[in-house]
Amino acid sequence: MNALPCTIYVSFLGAVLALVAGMRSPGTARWVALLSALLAWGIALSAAVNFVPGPGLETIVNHPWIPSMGIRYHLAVDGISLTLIILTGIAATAGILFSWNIEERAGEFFALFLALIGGVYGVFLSADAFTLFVFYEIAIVPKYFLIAIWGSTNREYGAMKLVLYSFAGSALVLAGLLWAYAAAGAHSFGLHDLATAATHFSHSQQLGMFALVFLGFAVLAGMFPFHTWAPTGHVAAPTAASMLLAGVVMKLGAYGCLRVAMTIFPTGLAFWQPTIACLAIIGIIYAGLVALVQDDFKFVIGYSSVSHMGFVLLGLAAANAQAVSGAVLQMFSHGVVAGLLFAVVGRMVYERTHTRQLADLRAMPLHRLLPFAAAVFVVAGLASMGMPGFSGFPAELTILIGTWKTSPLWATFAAAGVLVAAAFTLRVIQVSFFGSASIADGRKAAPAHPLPPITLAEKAGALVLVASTVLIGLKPDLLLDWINPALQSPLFQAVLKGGKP
Amino acid sequence: MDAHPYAFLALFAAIAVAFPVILLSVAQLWFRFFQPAKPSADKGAAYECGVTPTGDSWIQFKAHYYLYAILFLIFDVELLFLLPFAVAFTGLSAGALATMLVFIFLLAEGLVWAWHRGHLEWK
Amino acid sequence: MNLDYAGLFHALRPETSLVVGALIILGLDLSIFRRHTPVERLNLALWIGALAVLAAAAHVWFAPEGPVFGGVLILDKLAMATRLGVLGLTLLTFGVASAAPAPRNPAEQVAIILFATTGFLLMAAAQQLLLAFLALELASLSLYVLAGFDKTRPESAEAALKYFLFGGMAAAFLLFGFSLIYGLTGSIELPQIAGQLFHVTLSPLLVVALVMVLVAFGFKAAAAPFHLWAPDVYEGAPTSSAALIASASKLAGFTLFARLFWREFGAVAGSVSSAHGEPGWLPAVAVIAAVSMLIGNFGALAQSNVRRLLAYSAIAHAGNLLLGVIAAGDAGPAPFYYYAATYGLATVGAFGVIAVAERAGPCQKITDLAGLHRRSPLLAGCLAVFVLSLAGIPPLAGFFGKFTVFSAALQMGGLAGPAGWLAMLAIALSALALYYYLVILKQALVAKPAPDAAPIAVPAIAKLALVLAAGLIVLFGVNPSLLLGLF
Amino acid sequence: MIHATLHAYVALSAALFAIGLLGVLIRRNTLVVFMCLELMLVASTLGLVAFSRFNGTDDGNVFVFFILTVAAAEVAVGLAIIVALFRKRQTIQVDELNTLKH
Repeated sequence: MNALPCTIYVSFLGAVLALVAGMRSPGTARWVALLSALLAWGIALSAAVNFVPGPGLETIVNHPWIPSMGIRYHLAVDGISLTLIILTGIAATAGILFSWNIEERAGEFFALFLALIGGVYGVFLSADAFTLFVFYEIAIVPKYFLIAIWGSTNREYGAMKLVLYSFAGSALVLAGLLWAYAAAGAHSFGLHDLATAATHFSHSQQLGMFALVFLGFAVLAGMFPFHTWAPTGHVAAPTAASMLLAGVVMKLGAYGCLRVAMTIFPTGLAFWQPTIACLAIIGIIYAGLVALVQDDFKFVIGYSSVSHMGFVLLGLAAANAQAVSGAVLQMFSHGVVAGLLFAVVGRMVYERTHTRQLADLRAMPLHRLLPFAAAVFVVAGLASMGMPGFSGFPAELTILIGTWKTSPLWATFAAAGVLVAAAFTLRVIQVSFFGSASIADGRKAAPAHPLPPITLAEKAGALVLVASTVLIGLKPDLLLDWINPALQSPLFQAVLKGGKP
Repeated sequence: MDAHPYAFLALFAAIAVAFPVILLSVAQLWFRFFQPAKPSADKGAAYECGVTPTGDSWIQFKAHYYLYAILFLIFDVELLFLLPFAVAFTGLSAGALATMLVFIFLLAEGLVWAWHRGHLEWK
Repeated sequence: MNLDYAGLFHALRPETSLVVGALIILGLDLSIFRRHTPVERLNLALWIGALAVLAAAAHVWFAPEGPVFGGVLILDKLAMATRLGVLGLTLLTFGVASAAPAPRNPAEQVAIILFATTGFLLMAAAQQLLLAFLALELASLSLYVLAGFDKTRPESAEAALKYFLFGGMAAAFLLFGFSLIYGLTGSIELPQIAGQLFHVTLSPLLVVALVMVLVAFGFKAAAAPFHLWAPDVYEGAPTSSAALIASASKLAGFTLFARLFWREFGAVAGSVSSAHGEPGWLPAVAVIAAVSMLIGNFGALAQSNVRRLLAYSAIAHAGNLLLGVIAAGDAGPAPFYYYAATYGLATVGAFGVIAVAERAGPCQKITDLAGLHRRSPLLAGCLAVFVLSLAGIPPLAGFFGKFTVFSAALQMGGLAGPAGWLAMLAIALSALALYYYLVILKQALVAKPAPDAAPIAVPAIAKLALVLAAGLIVLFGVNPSLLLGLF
Repeated sequence: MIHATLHAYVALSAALFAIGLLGVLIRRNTLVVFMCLELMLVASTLGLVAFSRFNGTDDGNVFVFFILTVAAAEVAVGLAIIVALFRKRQTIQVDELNTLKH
């Protein structure tokens, strides 16, 4: 168990090494990055193997950091964070495999990539609000450079917008946390201590603090109407970065909402619950409809991940054991699936055809040119539609059932959202891969030269992701057996009780 | 009655004022009636011992002297501290003496520095 | 009071070593080295100056605590910490100066930097109006000269004149305030004044005095609305001078500010912790802080010149520092000291990068930094550290500085009073500030270099100074207790 | 001899200060601005002397000594800067100093 913090240190160390190696050759940097990502993932898996699910956080490291302010370097793990740590390992490894073709400033690319990953591991492991916040912000800044330097369309705008949104969100979080810390007598930033102190806060204080912290994290989770950074950012980002964005970084937001906002201020949750659920549902349906009419392949995926994150937020808002566990499952599922979708669009298709316009793509029979890509994309599409047998199915089903328990109305709307998701996914599959060349009305016809074949690295990355989505789709209990006990901890019990409307 | 002992001062003052006033007014009258003004270029020219002047008489003088002004100022102000020091000299402790010596040393050092930098030579 | 000259000399050893160092520099430069090239003379002067600063630091470290010379000076923890910080920043400024092209008379530059530092050291410990005024003037006069030191550029002289006029006005305000305070209390020793003011109420004359002193410090700290000189001076002055003005003088100035107002006017502080605070100087400072944050941040958004951008960000940071001074009443000086010291580190570093970049061409516009990552990866990396620290990104020191100041302000009564609202405003504006900091980094790290841009060679000393500054920022950010432990 | 009250002295010094400040703000010739700065210093000097007299303590008088010195040093530095600027720009009008954009 005690090895888990090494995921953080390995990633940061790998970042430094990759930077140094990049000065010699891109190849070395790649291998360094891949090895450190694999090592971190391996550490996480080995920790998962002998992980004993139980209620409450299991402290790993806990020693004073800034004694004069009662700040401790406190790392702990429970089923929920372990789930997301595994997800991070998967996404990081796949992301590096899919950015194998990066030649320009490769060392810096992988250094920033691994720094981001290290920050993410840190957030999922922190049990102290200050520690969590520090890692959270460490994960923000690399995104700007990843997108602005290696991104594609309109990258500087997308990067700036994304980072400013995230930083504004984290400013809200900071404001809320500092307010709570001061109101609690400025003794400790430990999540547990804050939660205990928060029980003495006045009702209005709880509402205000919850609003600040939850909104701050929800911005990063892509909650409507603060989601607009997500599509532009995803589109602008290089493949690996958008895989991380959709796969892991948006989860940071959702995780923060759950781990910090909801557990510390359950009363606030009880008050804001309907608002959040309403926004979540709007997000699901609105983003789905927008995705239905996009012409840019990547925008479709971008909006789809906003829509899927809406399910996560809805599950959190429903705030009963089943919905929340479903939300966590959905975080995992969407992380894998979105990564897969972005990998196909950004790396397999765009890097070869150099277009993302659906109109152009429909003109070229991609299912014949890139059969592997087509197969993978179909799998990913089915998974994200929530087809049984893939991870999306148990996740969204659990969320819907759980939400029904809280409010049948919400569940109904969300179900409508599932249909929309199915619609735009099928459309994009059909148009992009199975459009026949006959409709080539003067558009960019099928490329004369055969497209370069799918590389080994891409195949490996795709297989990792497909395997995990299928595995969880067939056996969701693997994760649920970790998640559900974690929800028995006093903190979450408070949430689930306070969450009852 | 005997005059105030200082009355003659007032008398002198009155004469001292009156004398130039009278002369100037007489000159004014003379100028008014017998010598109307006939200005000309030669008359208006600056007097250069008979030589015809060249260039503008409003030339700029070099500002080098301002260094002297500054140095003088500094050493002038030094007096401000030296005087009380000299007055209270007999009653001063060794520490006060040392402090004062440091002060004088710093000033002297400044002078030496300016001297070596050649700020005292008129260029 | 019995005048203990031995104790005085003993306590003034740091200042003495600085002055002696300066004299040695001047003497050697006039006698032995007058035939050498300016670069050699500059390096020699810098080395001697560095030795003097190190000697001073050693003296500061081993100095005994307590009042000196009948309470004219007070050597407490704040004084010691500030003195160490100032000396460190001066060392880094030497590094910046070594990177900049050597001026016509380098020895004088280093000597004047040392004199300014002497002034800072005295400011850090002054506990008497007269000494405070003299220290402030020693520092300010030296800084005026430094601002105008580059005789080849008219901008430099112009910056010096503007700085001088504003600074002179500030000095006059300060003096008038002091004279009124002396008239009101009959003493110029801070403790006695505090004792006197403890009985009096807020009389009109006292209000005038407070306003005068406040205005003066507003000028010195470049807090809005008294900030007008800052952008011009940062733009026009030689880089090393700008670095010193932006870092060490800020630190010493804010220490003096806090000491003066809390030790002297503590009784008439008023309160900003509740919605209907009592009148006093705290509300006034709060207003100045808010205005500075707003003007600084929004002004910085409009800048295309990197130095002016740094100047406006300095105004914004001055606002945060004033917030720290406000909070110092309850939380002690540690938060704003940490903020000022780490801010100084980052600023000196940023100016150091600019100074090195200027060796390969002008570095005024932000676009002059374009493609820095190609021209010198080291510079680009260091600049990223400094700028991100200014922006307040963990794990860099700037983040924890903001964090501790804001939390200290929020502990003055939560959101019940102006202090809390001010902290919230500052947090919101720091999110805005990230934009213009990223604009700099976008040029340095993302943009392609101009076709004619040559690679930049970083001199060894400058490299050392920059890496040292960056390392310290990371170190203090990861382990803030290193600085907080000084208190 | 005349016995002026403390208020008279304070009023006078305040007036001098105000005049100096006004001059600094409205005059355009650097040298005049400069003199007005000195006037502001002198104003506070007068205040200090008066207070010292009426408080019966000597601190004010001592303060004045140092103020005079500082003023002299300020003159030195200020003149040097003005001369240096004049050599570059051939003007000492404040509103012509616009190399640095605002």
